[in-house]
Amino acid sequence: MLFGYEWDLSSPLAFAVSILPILLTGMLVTIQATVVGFLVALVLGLVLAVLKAAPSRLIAWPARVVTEFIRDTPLLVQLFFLYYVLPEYGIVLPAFMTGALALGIQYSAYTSEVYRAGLEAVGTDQREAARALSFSPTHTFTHVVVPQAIPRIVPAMGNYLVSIMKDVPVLSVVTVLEMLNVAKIVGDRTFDYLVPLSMVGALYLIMTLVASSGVRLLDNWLPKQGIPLK
Amino acid sequence: MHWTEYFPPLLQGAWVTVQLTVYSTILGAALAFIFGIGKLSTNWAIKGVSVAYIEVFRGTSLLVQLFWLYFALPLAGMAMGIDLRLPPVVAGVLALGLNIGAYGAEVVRGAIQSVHTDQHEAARALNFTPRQTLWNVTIPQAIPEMMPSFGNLAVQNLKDTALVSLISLGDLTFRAEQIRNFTQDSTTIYSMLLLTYFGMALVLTVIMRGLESYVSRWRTARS
Amino acid sequence: MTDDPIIKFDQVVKRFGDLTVLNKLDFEVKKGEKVSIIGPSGSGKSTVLRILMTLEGIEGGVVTVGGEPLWHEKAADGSLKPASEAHLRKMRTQLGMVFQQFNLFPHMTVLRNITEAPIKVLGLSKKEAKQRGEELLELVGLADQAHKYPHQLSGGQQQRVGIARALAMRPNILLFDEPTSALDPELVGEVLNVIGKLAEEHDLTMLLVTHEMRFAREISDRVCFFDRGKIREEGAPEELFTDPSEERTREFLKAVLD
Amino acid sequence: MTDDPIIKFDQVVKRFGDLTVLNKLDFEVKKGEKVSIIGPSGSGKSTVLRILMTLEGIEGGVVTVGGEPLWHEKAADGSLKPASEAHLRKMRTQLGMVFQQFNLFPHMTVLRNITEAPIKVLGLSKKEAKQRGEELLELVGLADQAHKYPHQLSGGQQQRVGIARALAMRPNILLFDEPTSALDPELVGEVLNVIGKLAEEHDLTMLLVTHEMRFAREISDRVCFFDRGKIREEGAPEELFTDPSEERTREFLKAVLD
Amino acid sequence: ATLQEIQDSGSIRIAVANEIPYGYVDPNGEAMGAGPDVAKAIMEKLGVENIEWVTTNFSSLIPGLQADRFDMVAAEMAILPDRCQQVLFSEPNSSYGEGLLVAAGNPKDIHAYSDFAENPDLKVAIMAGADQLEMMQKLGVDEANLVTIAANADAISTVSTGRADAYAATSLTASGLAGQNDGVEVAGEFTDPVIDGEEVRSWGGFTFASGNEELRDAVNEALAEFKATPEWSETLMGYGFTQADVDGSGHKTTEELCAAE
Ligand SMILES: Nc1ncnc2c1ncn2[C@@H]1O[C@H](COP(=O)(O)OP(=O)(O)OP(=O)(O)O)[C@@H](O)[C@H]1O
Ligand SMILES: Nc1ncnc2c1ncn2[C@@H]1O[C@H](COP(=O)(O)OP(=O)(O)OP(=O)(O)O)[C@@H](O)[C@H]1O
Ligand SMILES: [Mg+2]
Ligand SMILES: [Mg+2]
Repeated sequence: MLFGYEWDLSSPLAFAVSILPILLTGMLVTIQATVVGFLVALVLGLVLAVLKAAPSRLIAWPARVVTEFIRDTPLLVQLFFLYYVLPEYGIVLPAFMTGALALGIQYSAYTSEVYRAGLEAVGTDQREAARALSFSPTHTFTHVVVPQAIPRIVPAMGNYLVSIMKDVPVLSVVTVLEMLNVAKIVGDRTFDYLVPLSMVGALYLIMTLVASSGVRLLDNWLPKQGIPLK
Repeated sequence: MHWTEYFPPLLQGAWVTVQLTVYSTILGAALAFIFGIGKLSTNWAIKGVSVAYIEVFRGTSLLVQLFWLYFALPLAGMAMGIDLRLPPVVAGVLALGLNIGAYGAEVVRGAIQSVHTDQHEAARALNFTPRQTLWNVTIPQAIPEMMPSFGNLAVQNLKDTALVSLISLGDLTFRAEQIRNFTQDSTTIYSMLLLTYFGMALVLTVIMRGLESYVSRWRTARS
Repeated sequence: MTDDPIIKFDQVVKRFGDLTVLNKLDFEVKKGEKVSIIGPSGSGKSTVLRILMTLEGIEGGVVTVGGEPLWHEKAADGSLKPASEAHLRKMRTQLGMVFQQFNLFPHMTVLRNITEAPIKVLGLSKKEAKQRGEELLELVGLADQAHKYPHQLSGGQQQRVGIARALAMRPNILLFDEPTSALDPELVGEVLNVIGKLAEEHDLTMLLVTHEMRFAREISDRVCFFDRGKIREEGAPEELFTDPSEERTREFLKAVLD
Repeated sequence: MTDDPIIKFDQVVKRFGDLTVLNKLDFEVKKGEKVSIIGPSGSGKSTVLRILMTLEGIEGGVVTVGGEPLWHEKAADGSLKPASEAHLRKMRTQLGMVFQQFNLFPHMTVLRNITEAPIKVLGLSKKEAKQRGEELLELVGLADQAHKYPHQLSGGQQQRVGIARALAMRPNILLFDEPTSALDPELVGEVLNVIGKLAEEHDLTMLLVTHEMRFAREISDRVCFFDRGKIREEGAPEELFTDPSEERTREFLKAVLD
Repeated sequence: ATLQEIQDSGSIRIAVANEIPYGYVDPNGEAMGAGPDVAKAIMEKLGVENIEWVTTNFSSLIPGLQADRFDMVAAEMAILPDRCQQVLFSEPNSSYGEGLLVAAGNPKDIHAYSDFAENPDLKVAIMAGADQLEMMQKLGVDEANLVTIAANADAISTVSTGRADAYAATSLTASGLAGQNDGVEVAGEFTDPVIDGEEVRSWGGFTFASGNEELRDAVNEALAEFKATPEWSETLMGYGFTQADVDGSGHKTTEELCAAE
């Protein structure tokens, strides 16, 4: 029994059906972790992107090193670091939050590049036109640069959302009860890993398919009249 | 345990990580070519298998794949009466290679498609067979195109090897965990771990860059 | 046209790294005057316009627009110090610019391209701005294209929107940087027509960098031949085109008129 | 030059979707003949060469090369059925093509560009192929460039490699699709020289699409004027260039010779 | 591998789960603990010279045996009816009682497993695959209050940071962990859990893949010999087992333990 659901080991099919609600409970956690992790990555990535673009080398250079460092070290190790080291300095986050934070940090290295590329793709000619019309720098940024950067940024961000989802199982090592962890526990208790793990694989295929289609829909829906992409 | 005593076990683990990375990257590259080319095949069966492989391994989580190979596959084998009990090293290399291969296949496909039709027409005019065209004309030109993405995938693969510690393979992360079990000295051990991975990634990046300039030397040759 | 110089370059120096593009340039434009700038590629023609539009700073000398220094401000003791962003903002409102590549905002409709700045910068009400925008579209012959996006228009139409957009800010001075050289030959005429109409009917001061010699001749009060960051020769179009006094000018004209 | 038609188009139809590019084209080339094809853009000139080189299929009619159908094979009962890839491979050995954009293999040295196909397709030994390749490079005046990569050469040199590469396969028929139109004007001469030399010294059948009227006149035995997928007029170069009988030909020649 | 194969090659693969003091491998790769030390003595008797030690997660021990990743487990795994259906057990080597690891000072005042059933605000950590899970379930602890960790060593961090209020493990494990870190201690005045009217005591033995009866029988024989020597009790007590634990080891047979319930 797990989360109040009994399993039925009489046949593989009965077993699969009986543990589906258990796995769905885990899937809910997977989705929550994906969403929170993604939001953290969006915010942190923007911060890194802004720092990397800072005119002062004293700011830009360390930001670049930090990004590279994050990008070149495994999520699992970063997660261990946050989970076991932060508490030594008095910062104790619940496992779920630690996991989402680790995902967000790891992916901020990637999203910061997406921001940079998106913003750089809006050419100087657009900034000059705005300057010739006396737009304030803020107005230029919010009304000229950002609207043109968004259609370039959204698809790339969408891909990372899907990647984050696929990395959530790593959080199982710090006791987060996401889908894989739940399946593993079911396996530990029934000694049948084949059914639960195969189901996780199939459910993942469905989730990524749905998420990718969602991203594509969003991308198609976004207005991008004449904005040169790529 | 003094922190300098962490080095010998960590180095042993790092060596395992290096081997895992090398083997699975090579396996991944081979799979990337097979299925990247397969996806472009006009034979629907080959194309179908390639698409299925790419979609399944890109659509599911690496850790799920790893656990499936390690925990579930032996049971599936048992049910079929085949011995599919893979040793951890094999399961690890296989999972990493299959995963990175699926991503690589898309890179290979994209690079092959980026070779201009002009080149195919020239090859046809010289009466190359489709296979000769692929191996003598298309692929040599596509390889430099692939290298930057392959470089990123190799680093990705290096990072992903950390996951094999979860199936008890004595890689770098596993060794670090072992030491932490003894000493509970999380700050030191994880800092060393992060730095080691960072260093390995930098070395790998340099190697991949070197490889890139080697395979694209015909592009950069100067008169 | 009066005799006050509305634009004045006084010993202006402009460098890009080691390259000195303008070397102590002196240059004046009177109020209401229409001046064409011609000259070989790289001679600094665009640079002059870009300095006026405050897209490029200067390294030496003084530029005045409407009697006030553009890139400098008068300090309390009467000396000149480099201009603040606020000063540049104020000065910029007197100028409008039409770009070679149009530089329209691709994510805004034609009408919004024209009304955005009047609303946000001049503080016009939406209604006012819209009305004015429509008048301007009428002027450039695009009244029926107001709700399209730039990429739905031909190059010539886009450039006419660019002109309307610059005019919407009611500048005293309008700068054109090769407004037709990115256009297919058959579309050049419609843009030149609009510029010609403006030159005739309005009291605007106009500064036009162009390779369209025939057109420059028609509309200009004065033509300046630039070469290596200096004005080599200037004068009424009839003189300069038919009987240039400098050898360099003659060569250039021969090359482009062939 | 004999009287056997080595190339024959018999009522050939070629469509791209709705667009009929060749509409029942009849066209013959005799063995050893040098034929130039001229005509306006889009008239189907390249399409004729591409069909011969088996880069494009046909929708109707029959093309024969050396008396054998190109895009068809004789079935057991004597009727024609669409050609198999093996048949096309066999037929292709008779033809060589020089492309407008050269289409050299950028990852191979000049010499390997020339020897690769003889080794892989004809089965020549490396030594033989290399010797032959060097002779051909001599012929096109590039003996000293054998070990460079294509991007290290000028356009004119690249195109001469293209010619050598096509010759290395010892074709009976050589097709040229605007071999000089991607070249800077000053490099056209060196390529035309090589083609001219080939035309004079070899018994090759040559089919040349070109905009170089003077050259076409010099080297061709016959010039065909294409318009909308048909041969509007053909004849000896002297006649066709000096006294075209068709109005359309006259217009075209006037436009290109101006 | 079969007994024959093992004796022919002189080499056996034995797994431990990195649990001090039952079975663990120090960073130099040297296996230690009650299980490994006894296993070494047994293998010597069986004439097997070379032992290849494998470290794995506790929850991977049984799957690992089934997948033939090792021949034997020397982790003092508790002999339970459920497990007997999956694998073979030797006769008990040791017996041990339960314990609780809590944060220093025991701020939540926890003294028994049943506390978690009575107070739903308390969270208790257990190791994946360990038998404490079954005890908690029988005591009626809510699933939501169980925190499943992957390894014993994670317990220190889990408990000292308050991610769980206690770690339920055997008394030996708990005291071993408590000795490693000042942030945690063994819960005092611990009341042994009573399940189905019986005080919980576990009996640990060596484990083999089902079908490998020969190896088990050979190990049983050697184990019985070894247990008759004073060396055996010294080995166990060297790792912190009490005289009661040592004596208790002989109170049940594997047959009884497997048939329980
Ligand atoms: N941002 C820049 N950085 C460096 N050099 C520049 C820059 N902008 C212009 N230059 C150089 O300054 C010189 C003058 O440029 P400018 O654009 O004013 O020439 P131009 O007369 O407008 O030429 P064209 O007819 O080609 O537009 C050129 O040599 C150009 O390369
Ligand atoms: N692959 C294709 N798909 C669709 N239409 C094509 C294709 N190739 C050629 N066409 C069309 O067929 C017509 C004839 O093309 P072709 O290239 O033979 O003309 P051409 O006489 O060689 O012209 P040019 O002088 O411009 O090279 C043109 O209208 C062209 O647009
Ligand atoms: Mg310019
Ligand atoms: Mg053509």
